[in-house]
Amino acid sequence: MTVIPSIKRDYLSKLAKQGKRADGRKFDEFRKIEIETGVVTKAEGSARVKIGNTQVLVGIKMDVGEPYSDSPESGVMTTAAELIPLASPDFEAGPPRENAIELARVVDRGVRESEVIELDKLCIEPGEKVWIVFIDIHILDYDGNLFDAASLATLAALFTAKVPAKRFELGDDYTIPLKDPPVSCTSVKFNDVVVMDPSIDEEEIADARLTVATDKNGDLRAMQKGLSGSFTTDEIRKVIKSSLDNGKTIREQLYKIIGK
Amino acid sequence: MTVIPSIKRDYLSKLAKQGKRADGRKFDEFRKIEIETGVVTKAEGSARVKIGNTQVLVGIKMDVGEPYSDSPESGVMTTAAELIPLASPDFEAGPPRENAIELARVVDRGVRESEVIELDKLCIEPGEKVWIVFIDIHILDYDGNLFDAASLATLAALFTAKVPAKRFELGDDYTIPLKDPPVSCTSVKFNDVVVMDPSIDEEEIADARLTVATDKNGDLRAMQKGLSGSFTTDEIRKVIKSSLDNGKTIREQLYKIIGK
Amino acid sequence: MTVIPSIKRDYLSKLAKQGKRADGRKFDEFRKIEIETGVVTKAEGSARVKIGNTQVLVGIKMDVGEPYSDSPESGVMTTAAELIPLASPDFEAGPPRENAIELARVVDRGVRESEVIELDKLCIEPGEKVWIVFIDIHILDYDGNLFDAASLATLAALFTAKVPAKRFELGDDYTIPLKDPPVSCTSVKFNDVVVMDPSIDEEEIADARLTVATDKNGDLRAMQKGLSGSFTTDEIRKVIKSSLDNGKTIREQLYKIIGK
Amino acid sequence: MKSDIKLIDSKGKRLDGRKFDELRKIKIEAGVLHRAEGSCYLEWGENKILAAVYGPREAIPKHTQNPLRAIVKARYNMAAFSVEDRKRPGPDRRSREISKVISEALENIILTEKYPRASIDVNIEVLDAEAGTRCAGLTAAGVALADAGIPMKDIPASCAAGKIEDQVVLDLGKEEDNYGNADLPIAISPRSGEVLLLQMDGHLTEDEFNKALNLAINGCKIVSDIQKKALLDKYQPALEVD
Amino acid sequence: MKSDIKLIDSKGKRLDGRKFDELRKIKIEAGVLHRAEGSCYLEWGENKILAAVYGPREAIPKHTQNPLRAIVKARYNMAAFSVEDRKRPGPDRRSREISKVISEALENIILTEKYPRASIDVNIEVLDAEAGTRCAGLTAAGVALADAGIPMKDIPASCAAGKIEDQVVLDLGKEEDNYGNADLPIAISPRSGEVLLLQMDGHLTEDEFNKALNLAINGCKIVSDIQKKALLDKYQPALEVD
Amino acid sequence: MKSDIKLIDSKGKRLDGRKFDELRKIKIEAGVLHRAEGSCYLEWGENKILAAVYGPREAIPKHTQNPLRAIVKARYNMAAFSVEDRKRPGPDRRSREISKVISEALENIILTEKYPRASIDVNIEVLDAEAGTRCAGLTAAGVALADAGIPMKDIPASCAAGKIEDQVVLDLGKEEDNYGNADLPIAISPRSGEVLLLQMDGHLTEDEFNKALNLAINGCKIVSDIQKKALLDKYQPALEVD
Repeated sequence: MTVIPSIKRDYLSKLAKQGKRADGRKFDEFRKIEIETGVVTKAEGSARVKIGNTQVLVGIKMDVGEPYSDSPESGVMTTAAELIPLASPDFEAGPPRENAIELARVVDRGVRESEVIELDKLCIEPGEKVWIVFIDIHILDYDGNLFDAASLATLAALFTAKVPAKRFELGDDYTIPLKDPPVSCTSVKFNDVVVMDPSIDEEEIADARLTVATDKNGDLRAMQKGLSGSFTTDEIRKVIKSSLDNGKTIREQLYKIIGK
Repeated sequence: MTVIPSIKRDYLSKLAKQGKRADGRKFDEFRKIEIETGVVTKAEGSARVKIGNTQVLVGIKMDVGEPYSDSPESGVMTTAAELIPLASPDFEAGPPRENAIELARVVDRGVRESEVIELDKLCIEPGEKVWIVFIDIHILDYDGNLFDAASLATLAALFTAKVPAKRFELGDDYTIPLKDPPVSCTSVKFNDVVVMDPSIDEEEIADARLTVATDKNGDLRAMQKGLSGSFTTDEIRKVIKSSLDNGKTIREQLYKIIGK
Repeated sequence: MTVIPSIKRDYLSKLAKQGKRADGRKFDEFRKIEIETGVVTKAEGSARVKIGNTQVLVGIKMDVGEPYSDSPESGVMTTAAELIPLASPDFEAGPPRENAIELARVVDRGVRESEVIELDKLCIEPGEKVWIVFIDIHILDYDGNLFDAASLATLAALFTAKVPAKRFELGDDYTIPLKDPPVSCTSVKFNDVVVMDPSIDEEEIADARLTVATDKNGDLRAMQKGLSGSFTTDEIRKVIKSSLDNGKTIREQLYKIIGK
Repeated sequence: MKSDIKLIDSKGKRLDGRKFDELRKIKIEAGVLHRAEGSCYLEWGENKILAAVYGPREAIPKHTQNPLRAIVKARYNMAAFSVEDRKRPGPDRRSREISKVISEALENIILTEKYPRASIDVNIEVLDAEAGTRCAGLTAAGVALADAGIPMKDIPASCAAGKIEDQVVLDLGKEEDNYGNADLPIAISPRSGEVLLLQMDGHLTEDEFNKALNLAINGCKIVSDIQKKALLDKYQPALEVD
Repeated sequence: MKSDIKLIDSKGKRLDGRKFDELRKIKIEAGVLHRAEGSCYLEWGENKILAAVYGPREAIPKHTQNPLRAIVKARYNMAAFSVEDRKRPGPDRRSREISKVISEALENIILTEKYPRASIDVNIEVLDAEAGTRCAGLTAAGVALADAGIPMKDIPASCAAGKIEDQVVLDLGKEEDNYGNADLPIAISPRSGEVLLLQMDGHLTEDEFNKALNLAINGCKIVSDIQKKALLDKYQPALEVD
Repeated sequence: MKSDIKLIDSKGKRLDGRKFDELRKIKIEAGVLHRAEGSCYLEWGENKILAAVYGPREAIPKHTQNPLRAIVKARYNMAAFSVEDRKRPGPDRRSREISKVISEALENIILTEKYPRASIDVNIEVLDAEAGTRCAGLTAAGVALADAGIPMKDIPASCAAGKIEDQVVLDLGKEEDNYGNADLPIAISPRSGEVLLLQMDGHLTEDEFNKALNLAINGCKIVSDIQKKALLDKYQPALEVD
């Protein structure tokens, strides 16, 4: 548990009062996003996403297994995240801690609750055999805003993945049946300023965090507030607005990459 | 590992020399016992037992599973105890430690070795499907003598549980087939005095502990000595006598509650 | 992490310059080896090997289980090593650490890669049921050179083990089908001297370690370099030579014990 | 998951007879445990929850201490027998996430700067679980903290709103949670109205979200009244004697 | 478990030919390991057990230290190959309970107050297991402690009695343990006769219990003599030379 | 495992067209990560590997510190999606052994005595795995260490030789690894030619071993040139500006 870095806080707050951020961005502006797909040969699908210097790699693997007894005609999806020590001097080896668990669960819910993967189309034999989709999130370089990088990389990997039917002698490979995905945008609040796509410095001094996933109709599909600070209802509504705006742009970039 | 609280020891020993205990009880007297059953809706059976301020909740869950290969026609029982940090400032979260393991094993043996549950009547298909009985011991408030509270709550929960046959489409629910149970009574020894149903203060200064489970015929069904102190054979015989006496009273109270 | 015991290093290095070792052995000489088989009744096979004061017990257990999906007609072997705290003041209880893992993996590869166990003859029903061979290495007394003691005890245990077919109602017991085994010899290097079969003192000051397993034809079957020191190619070739020599003698002793 | 269950009837009544803005029955009792420094037993519909508070006490291990304030460690745990299919004891990923968001919400409201290097431990045991255990657990934790005399800016109150059959309703029950369209659990500081916890799963238009947020905030205020009454019930007799 | 096996024949002989008050064959050797400060190899029927003692040495981690006395950490462990169906390596609940009761029994008899802050570690490895490993393990531990020169009030000795076919007998063998009616393992301090360890499973009348306890105490005394002989066998030659 | 695959054709070409002494295609880039103090991305055939270095920094926990030198902690890890059948995340026995031998090889070559009590952490992530990941990982680690400015005696280079169809060849590919007769991964200090890492599985005559060792050492030297070029490519532009 570290003492709050008060010098950093003072500096960034002072800038914020002048309407500025340390890297020159506007409060509601994302850093440059790069999306690259098909980066891992062994994976069924993969994508590397950079948001500024943050870099996340997501790989999709699939296997054949049993369905859950309460949904015998549905495929299964599972999401894991590792904050591997490669990505930051502060990440430690070992089983996932709270932060990695929250990250994996937020990405997982973003995909699961919006039914991005049409799991009912991943049934092979009802009650017996279904496809299992493993989403593995690998953080490579941590410079702030893992939630959005991980969730965007997950979507790009899913949309370019192939069901490896041939390897399992189940016919020809085909793309995973997917619905239109929600895009996640994260903001943080410090000293009563709310900024989108926080850098690592902004994250370090943040009081509160809010992630909002929106779909192409401009509807809300998932939200997660984090950290011990609070938001007023006005702030929440504002964050939603700018998440809708940024979500639209990011969606266009994603569509281009995945050829949609 | 704490230094033995010598002031407490001196005080309680002085009282004991005068034939007294701090809460006014006689050496072989139990605190007030309260038994409440059916306290958890989701459980197949449940009971909360209070002995003085000590409070233990036991829930019974059942499932259908495979029998052990060396007893293909027997149901399976398993007992787990958690000393959750809710119940005492000294309990820590995490996997069960020695004390919780000993508690669970002593309660388990008390039920298993006396064949309280007629496991052979919990067979569904020999070698294939049997009922599994999960006994989960949840300590809510720790003020001494967990062994007796946990074992009494286990009996009360078992005797009011229903086999959830309907949920598993195996006919109508019915009560678990049970035999007459042994009742467990625990004593501790400090400074050569032996007292029944120790309070937490008495436990803290205790040199040795002896738990004796007796049945309605006055026979011995299980014993467990604990702690690093020793007992003379005379002391053991005395503890057995007063365990028989107290066991009889507790059994009557249990029978009343479970309508036997 | 201990400071290198420099006094011990100085003493042993000084001796080495005079061509001597602390216990009077020549550089390429093993301590006395004792092999005893059939020491554990419950095991399918067992052997205790002493090399000097080092003592290792290996037990073989077998069970019937499923084959791996990529080799449906092969039995399965698995090797585990425990550096139990009985054997050394420096061994700790708990899950195996790096040293135990390396030991188990080196012994395992020595058996597996040389195909000592004819796993294809341990198939019962292709794809369904095969024999599983469990090799458990128990270190009893640690006085240097566990690799060779563990690997020799493994061979002696395997060669005197019986497949417990009768217990599993699969016919009569028979010996495990085995090929001629490679024998492992370990050397260490300190202050530019290389010695065979290191004592614990020599191990403690060693810079580098090299284990060489050779077969009866004088061929190499496995090698493992350990520790942070380096070897020149000349040193490696010399170690191979003396591993061949010692391997021959040890093989003869093993053959005598197992009646081959 | 789909279902033929009709979650709201033609008269606007929900499965258990509630109106769209009605909470399930809530019962709160403060100070129910002997050893804990503060405690609370809460029933919310079929949910049964115990919360117990220990501390402020020295945080261990030492490296977890914050030299400027107390750390708040909430531990949300489900009893093995609290759900239909027995749950393996010990924390899973879901309970660890809930423990994290509850810890963060409580850290906001406790005057942690009063207790540097200390730990305030909040144990939440779910004994019987239906929908909404995280809101119920956080609500019970608030009462247990007050019962322990931990200084707070306010007593946090929690409640969810959601959407079923395209209607925004308060406090989803079990069937409503399983077959509904969205769930929005929140917690607020009742005095300031600020939002301490917020999660949302499902599908809401911006407009529906605003409705649901308002409904949930109102729900929190009702919950807050019940919390205060429970604390009064415990301390009133003592006050009257004085 | 039921069985048609006749555990005692008409002449009062048990399956392995023993009388009711007869021990299985016991063989004890002290000082068998090089690295350990004290050690013991013991065969008791088909049980084969090694015990090794390390310490007194500084207890680590530090927070386990007792400023007034040494802590005693017995670790009872079964080798994977010591039982018919291979046991997964590492402690299970059974072995952790046995480790606990053995640690407690040894703590009683070691003069722990001589070594504040120290740890005395007793490792018990079951290499071959039949019935009665906890008594055999504790007996071996006693010899290993004496061999290590750890000051003790007495050398603890352990033995079980039990009931088979309604008769009280000494030292149950494997079949007797599986199909018998009761098992009563104890350990005593032979000099004072005090009971250090006692567990009972099964069904005994009060009268049978008293018989069994006496029988087990007698068994412990025989075991105690074998322990002393093993120690003499090791140290006698040295003494004779002096 | 047997196979009908012909690993070398009549003209001495291997499955992927290589000659017996030819490496797979290797591509190395230094300094690819922002947070790490030194990093390297390496492709070797189908292997894709990232290495990142942190430190020297204070070793924690404290009891792992060496008062005379830095400790080197290499962590070799395979991404779950790097192999055909998904690997469970976290270290297994294989990766822990590889981490150990790589740590030892690096410890030899880093001037650890310059940083007493420090830790130098080398993280090796296998993103895409074919045969030879330990050599590829160690090679990438060497570049990342140089990129981090960690003082070393030399940059370690690694490569394997092996035997397929009774011929000694360099740098086994996937099929060659599966169906070949022997594999000999080594690492050397290119300047001194000393062997830092050596493992061998399979079957080699003494003569074949000598051939394979020479071949592998030559391979290491080629790898070493590619490593140096990658570092030059990164630092040359900076140097030219000066």
